[in-house]
Amino acid sequence: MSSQYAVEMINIHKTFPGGVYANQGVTLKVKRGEVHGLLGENGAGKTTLMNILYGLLNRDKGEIIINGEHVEFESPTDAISKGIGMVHQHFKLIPPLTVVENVVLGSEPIFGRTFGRGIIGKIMRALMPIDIKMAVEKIIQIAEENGLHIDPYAKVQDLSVGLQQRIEIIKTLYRKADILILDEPTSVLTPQEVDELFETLKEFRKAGKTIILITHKLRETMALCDRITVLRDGKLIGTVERDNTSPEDLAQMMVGRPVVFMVDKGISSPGDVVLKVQDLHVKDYRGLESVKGISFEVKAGEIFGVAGVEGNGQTELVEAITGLRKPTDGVIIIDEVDVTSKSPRFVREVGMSHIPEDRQKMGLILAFTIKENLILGRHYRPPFANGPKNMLLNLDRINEISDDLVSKFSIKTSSSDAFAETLSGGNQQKVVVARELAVAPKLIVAAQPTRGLDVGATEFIRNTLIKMRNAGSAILLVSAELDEVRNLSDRIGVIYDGKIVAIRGPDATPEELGLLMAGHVQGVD
Amino acid sequence: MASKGMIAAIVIVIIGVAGAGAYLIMFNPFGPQPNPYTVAIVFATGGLGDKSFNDGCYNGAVEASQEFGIQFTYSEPAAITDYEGYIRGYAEHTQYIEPFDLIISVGFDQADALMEVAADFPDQKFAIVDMYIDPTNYSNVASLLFNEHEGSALVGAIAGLMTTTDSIGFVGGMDIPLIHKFAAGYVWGANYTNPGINYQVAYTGSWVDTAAGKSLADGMYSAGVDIIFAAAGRSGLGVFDSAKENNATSSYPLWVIGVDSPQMYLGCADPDNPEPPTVGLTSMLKRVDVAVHDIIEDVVEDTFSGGVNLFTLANGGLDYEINTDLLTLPTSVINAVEDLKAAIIAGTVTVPDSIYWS
Amino acid sequence: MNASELSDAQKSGIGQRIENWILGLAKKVTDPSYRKQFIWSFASIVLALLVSSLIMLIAGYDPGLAYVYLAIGAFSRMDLVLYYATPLILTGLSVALAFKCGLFNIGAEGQLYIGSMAAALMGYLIALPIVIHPLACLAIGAIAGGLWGFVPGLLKAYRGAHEVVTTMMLSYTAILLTGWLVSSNGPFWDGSMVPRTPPLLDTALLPPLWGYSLHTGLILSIIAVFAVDFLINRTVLGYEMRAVGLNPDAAEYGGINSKRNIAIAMGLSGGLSGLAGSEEIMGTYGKFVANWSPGLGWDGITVAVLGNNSPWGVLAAAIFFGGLRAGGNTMHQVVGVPIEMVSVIQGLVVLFVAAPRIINWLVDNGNTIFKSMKEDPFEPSINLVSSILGLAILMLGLGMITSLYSLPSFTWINAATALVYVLVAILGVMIFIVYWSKRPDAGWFMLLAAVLWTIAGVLEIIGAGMSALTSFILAIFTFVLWLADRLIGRLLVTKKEDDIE
Amino acid sequence: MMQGLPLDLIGWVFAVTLQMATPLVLAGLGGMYSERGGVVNIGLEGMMLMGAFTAAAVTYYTLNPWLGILAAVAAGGGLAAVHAIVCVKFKGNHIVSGTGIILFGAGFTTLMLEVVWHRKGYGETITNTIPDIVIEPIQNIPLIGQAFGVISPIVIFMFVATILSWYILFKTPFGLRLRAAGEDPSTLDSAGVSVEWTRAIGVIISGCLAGLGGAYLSIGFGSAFGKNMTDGRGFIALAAMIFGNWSPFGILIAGLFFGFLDGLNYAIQIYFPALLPYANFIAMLPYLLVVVALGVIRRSIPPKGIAIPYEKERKA
Repeated sequence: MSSQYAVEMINIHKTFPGGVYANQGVTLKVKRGEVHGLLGENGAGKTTLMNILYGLLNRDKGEIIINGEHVEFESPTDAISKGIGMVHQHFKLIPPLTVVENVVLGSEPIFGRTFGRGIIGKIMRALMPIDIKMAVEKIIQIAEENGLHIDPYAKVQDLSVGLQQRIEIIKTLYRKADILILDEPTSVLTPQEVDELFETLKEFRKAGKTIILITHKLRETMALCDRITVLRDGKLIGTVERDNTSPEDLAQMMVGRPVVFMVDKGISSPGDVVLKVQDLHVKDYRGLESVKGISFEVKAGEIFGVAGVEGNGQTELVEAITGLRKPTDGVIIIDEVDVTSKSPRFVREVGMSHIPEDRQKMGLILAFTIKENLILGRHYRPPFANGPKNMLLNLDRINEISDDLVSKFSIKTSSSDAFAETLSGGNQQKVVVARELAVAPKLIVAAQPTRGLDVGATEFIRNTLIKMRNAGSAILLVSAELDEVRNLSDRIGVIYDGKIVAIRGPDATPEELGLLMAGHVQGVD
Repeated sequence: MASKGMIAAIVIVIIGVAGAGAYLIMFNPFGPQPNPYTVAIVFATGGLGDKSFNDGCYNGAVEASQEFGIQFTYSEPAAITDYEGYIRGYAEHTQYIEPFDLIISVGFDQADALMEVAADFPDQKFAIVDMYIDPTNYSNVASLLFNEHEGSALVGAIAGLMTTTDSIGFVGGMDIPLIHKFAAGYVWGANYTNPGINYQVAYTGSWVDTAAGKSLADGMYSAGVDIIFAAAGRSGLGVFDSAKENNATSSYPLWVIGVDSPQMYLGCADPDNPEPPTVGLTSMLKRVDVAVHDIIEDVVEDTFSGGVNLFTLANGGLDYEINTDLLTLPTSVINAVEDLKAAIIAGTVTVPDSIYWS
Repeated sequence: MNASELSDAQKSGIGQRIENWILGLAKKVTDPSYRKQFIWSFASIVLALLVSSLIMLIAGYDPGLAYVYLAIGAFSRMDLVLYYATPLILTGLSVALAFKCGLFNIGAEGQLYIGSMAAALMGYLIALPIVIHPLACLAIGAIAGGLWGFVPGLLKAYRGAHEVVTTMMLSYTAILLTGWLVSSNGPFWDGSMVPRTPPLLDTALLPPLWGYSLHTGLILSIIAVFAVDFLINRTVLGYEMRAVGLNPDAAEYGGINSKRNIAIAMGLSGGLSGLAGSEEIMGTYGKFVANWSPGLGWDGITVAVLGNNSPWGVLAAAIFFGGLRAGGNTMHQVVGVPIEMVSVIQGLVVLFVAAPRIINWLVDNGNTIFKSMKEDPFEPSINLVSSILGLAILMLGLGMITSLYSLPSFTWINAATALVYVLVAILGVMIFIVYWSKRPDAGWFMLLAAVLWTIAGVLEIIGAGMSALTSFILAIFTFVLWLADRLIGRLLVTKKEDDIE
Repeated sequence: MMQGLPLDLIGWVFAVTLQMATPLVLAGLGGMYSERGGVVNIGLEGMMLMGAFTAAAVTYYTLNPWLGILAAVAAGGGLAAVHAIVCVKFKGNHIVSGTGIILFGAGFTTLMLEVVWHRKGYGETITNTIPDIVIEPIQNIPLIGQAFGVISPIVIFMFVATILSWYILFKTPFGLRLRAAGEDPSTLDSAGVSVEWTRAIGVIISGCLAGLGGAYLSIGFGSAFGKNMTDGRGFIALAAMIFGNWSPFGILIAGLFFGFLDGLNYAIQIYFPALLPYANFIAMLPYLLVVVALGVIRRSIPPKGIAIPYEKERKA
């Protein structure tokens, strides 16, 4: 143990196929037993750097030293054997499997002993029965020691997001990790759950574990971290002691310029009711009721924000309003037209536009060109279609309009004939936004509109939304980013367990909203 | 990337062209050459290996080639659409200086293709096995036809006499009229020597599925049948397998009757070194080999004429197999069958050629 | 094309439109990605032919002669090539269209049978005037095939029944059903020895086009290529189908009824197969014969995947297959190579097409080897020579096995020798891979090969004793290469140490 | 003309069911290993042919059917390894590769058939086929005596393989990893297990089992290799796998069901001659039944990550 550092990553370079620089000469040194914050905007290369450390990605250049020892990680197995564990932002869990199965995957305990080394031993190990009982005992023991209670036999798909994160942490502990990497662990948690998590992490620190926390949230960094490394655009900006810095300094390091936290959106002037939702009940894909009687209204010219921890029914609510999922009960009225249980096309015809939460899964067809993506949803009617019964595509008009949109929304691409998958995340989202907002919709349903975008794109999209509001559109904004909801919305509805538990004005404090999001409903209604 | 691919492509082209060029200079395969072959055969789809029909033609050609010192070539089309291409290819004698003396089409389904080509090459001699082509329009085509039902009647008669359970079976390849001819003669023959005999008829639905043939035969044997006539191409080989296996546990002997070629040896434990005992009782011999041999002989001796060459019991084109090395049938049975044969040849009895029961 | 040209095009009518279309096509052809696709396809064919020649060597045929006649057969009989391609274009389009909508229509064969049966019935039962009659037959065939595809489409869309199972089962159903309909017990039998319908009326036949077998169906097939291209790229329906195929969630989100599109796509796909069947019956057979199709529907899958599911790719692939068939017939007839060789070549082409990265891998590694040869000629040369030796070992190993075929009887020595040959052949491949990709741990493979060749040589002396000399020479050669490799390694290590000091 | 006891009839139908189901179940189980791991394997037909041919050839040369079986397993696995290299290593399109495997398998075996036996279309009869096991006590039990009294070891292995597959898939580390590779390869990757190897091994096992299924046709149940002797069974096996919902016992049941339909078809032909004119028509009905059943009963849910090549170096 020659070095005081648990992790040293020196001069790491990484370029993705296609020439995207993710890391350029990044150096990260993490002391043993500290909580080290890795701070940066989305797309700054934090996750890539950690994936390299975890052996998921190969680096192009640079050295990695773990506990003073030079290492070459071929795969996560090597990293795990050196005591590194990682909790990914998108959980690496397999929904149809049980908690135990997910935890032991890759390092399964087996009955009996195996003989033979090398390949024979490997084969033997792979074919002995898994000792599920032992694994369960161990999981329960880990859970009790760390206060992470969980039912080992439950299927992951039946568990809440918070519990799923718990499984991820148990997974790393199960593998006896003493260097823990957590990638954006708080984005799916309520403020209270965040506090619990931080308590757990502090316990870990006391127990001598090293923790690397990837985040773009200054508050968390300041609350928990001992030292902080800031990345921007794949480059190292600097490493600072928490006690020698301030949120403002960190923000400037992160973004490269002073950040205005509030958007100046002006005063709203609400008009007629555009969206009316009454006593809505929706079941999720498993058949469990996840929207349990929601009622609210959105007026023209206002932004109604839905705040809440993910998995409390927002997805199903949005799907029901946009026609993607049939509600079991309740009424949805858009612009005085009953759209309950109608097809997405019908709802769109009424004047709804939808920015979906997952642009790659829903908003875009990645193997389509930008042009083709820009007409999705309105491809079947003029001006995009012509000929008898509008059966043909009007390619000339499509070219014109899409070129126009590309320049208007400053989508960075070589041509509108390029495939959507060649675009960066921000430009992909711009394509979605351009398409959805180009037609002056009466109602805009925007779900997580800025997720995973860099600062520029985020600002652009937020400003566009406000512009639309001022132009008289009604906007339903669903976001997991509390700050975003607070900054943009004229009214905020807090959703918890499938119900709107409270509606507040934009001046509500984060603390109050946080409590509401956690289901602590005091003096409401 | 594209340029890299380009370079690779160019290199590959150069290597390919150089190789081909070197090869051409060394061997000079182009240009018409003398035709070493006298006869060309276009086999039926399914090709060689059925151990009966196509193989019989092949054997006939081999015999003729040895006897008359000629050579023959052949092709095995994969589909009906290929027939015309092959026949025409031989008729045009591509790459050869001299034409073929005779082109033989094997199988009923080649008729259409053969007629097309025969009309275009009136000087080329053709023969077709198993199909009638009108000689008034196509005087250059000889049709080699068989009265399969007559031969089937003989083996049916043997089956009728040899059965111990009074129950016989027939396994056909496909439920088609040609196979009905076999079935009809067989059942008629069995009824002739053993009136009121029980019979079962089934089809594998495939010419190549030995497993289906075997399963079907298993079923018949377990239902009390003790003699099965298998006219199912390669599927029929499964019947032999079944008989061999079931014979080991059966209280009475089980038999198979082969088809087209002598197949009794297939009933031996090791068909490549046939030794008794065998489960092959006899075989219905459709002497396509004789037919092919004779037509080649006609060509060699310049006595070829178009029109129908009908092969019957009378002229030895059909028969039943006797292989005393493997199995000796009782004299009474042989006598009865010979009597029937004489009667059919004399025309005193007529064998039906399509299903007459049910 | 600049803006003013574009507006001109809009002003003046159809002529300009066609010109625009041609310009667009030219742009597509010169597009680098298309060019890359072309190079990949070409390289796949060349590689497949190389591997095939290896297999021909094992089987004891002369690959050179075979390829010469393959080429002669294909190029001298273009009519035959197109004749074989005619139905394949349609079945290929059928499978490709379903693929475009994310569906795997494995039952094109059945749709083909049903379509051809319907067309045949229309052709001989109903008398219609010339021109109208063939059109009516084609229409009814397409509709029948379309229905046969539409049903699995409906089941997939509304019941979630996997289309691979349903189309395949319906395919067997169709073959057996049509077989029964024309059997001697069925209603449409012509009374002959063959299970078939009476011949079609002359008015219903497709007139011949060129050569003796090519018929007007070819024109129809090519029209179908244009039509499918138009459908996929220029119509709302095509747009929706592609959207459903590429991302059903996004399609749903965009207001596209994916169920409807799935059903329609399967119906259209079935219709194209039905058309293929009708065309064959009306142009070639003149009557419906039970089991007439030589697997046109199955080949349609191969054609579609080889053509990358694009209509023009399907056209090219179908013609390529037609060429292989026609050339293969000549090859079989003249050289005596069994017609199955064509199937082997097709299989290998498709395998190489499946993974363009194989070609990338070969090219990239070759490039690095040649490039580094400039800097330091010794080590890359060893790699190059070793790679080539690996291939030689592979070929010799496989070739040696053939020498055992002719041996009269089985002995354990010979079996062991055969096993060693197989192992050595596998090792040859591995040596090639290892050296071609310049893996650092390559040396031991060479040593192992040397040992195996020695064992093979000894076994040959004990056993048949025919080709022992070759084995020993190869053993020595591989051993020397191993030594050279080790030596370089040693040299490099010492050199590095020198540098450090 | 009804002959034999109905019991015998049913017993024989059971026997046929087993015989016809064995290659289907073995190949279907094979397909399951591949698809559970996320690799579509429509090349089963080619691998079965390869197995059938190799088994016959090796048995022919060595006179030892067990060596033949081993070789068949190796050959099927070898062809599957090609599929694995194309699909897993080089991220090729699974269906394209599978199509190539089928074409190659069919062509290559027919070609080599001629080389080995110097004949066309059909090889020499193999005299040393896998001997059936005779179990005296079972033989006399009605109904099942015919099916299980004299039974091929491969048929027994079919049942063993089903149970073993269930055990491997759901009880062992390898099975867990394989399922993970099929559902969500990135999770498996981050758990430190090589997705490529896991998938490749799944594909190779699939080829081994398909090869064994083919060997049953040529030296287990039958006694020679003929060209295209699998006669489309690889595709039916694929259907059985989907019909059985990618689970071992489901595949066993589906395979037995398909085998039973064959048996029923033969039984009707033999025992109900009055229906003989409708033989083809009746043979068609089972296939139609499967379509109806699929339409009515349940939807097929394949593993989520199927047919998607796993690219490690993708920007998260």
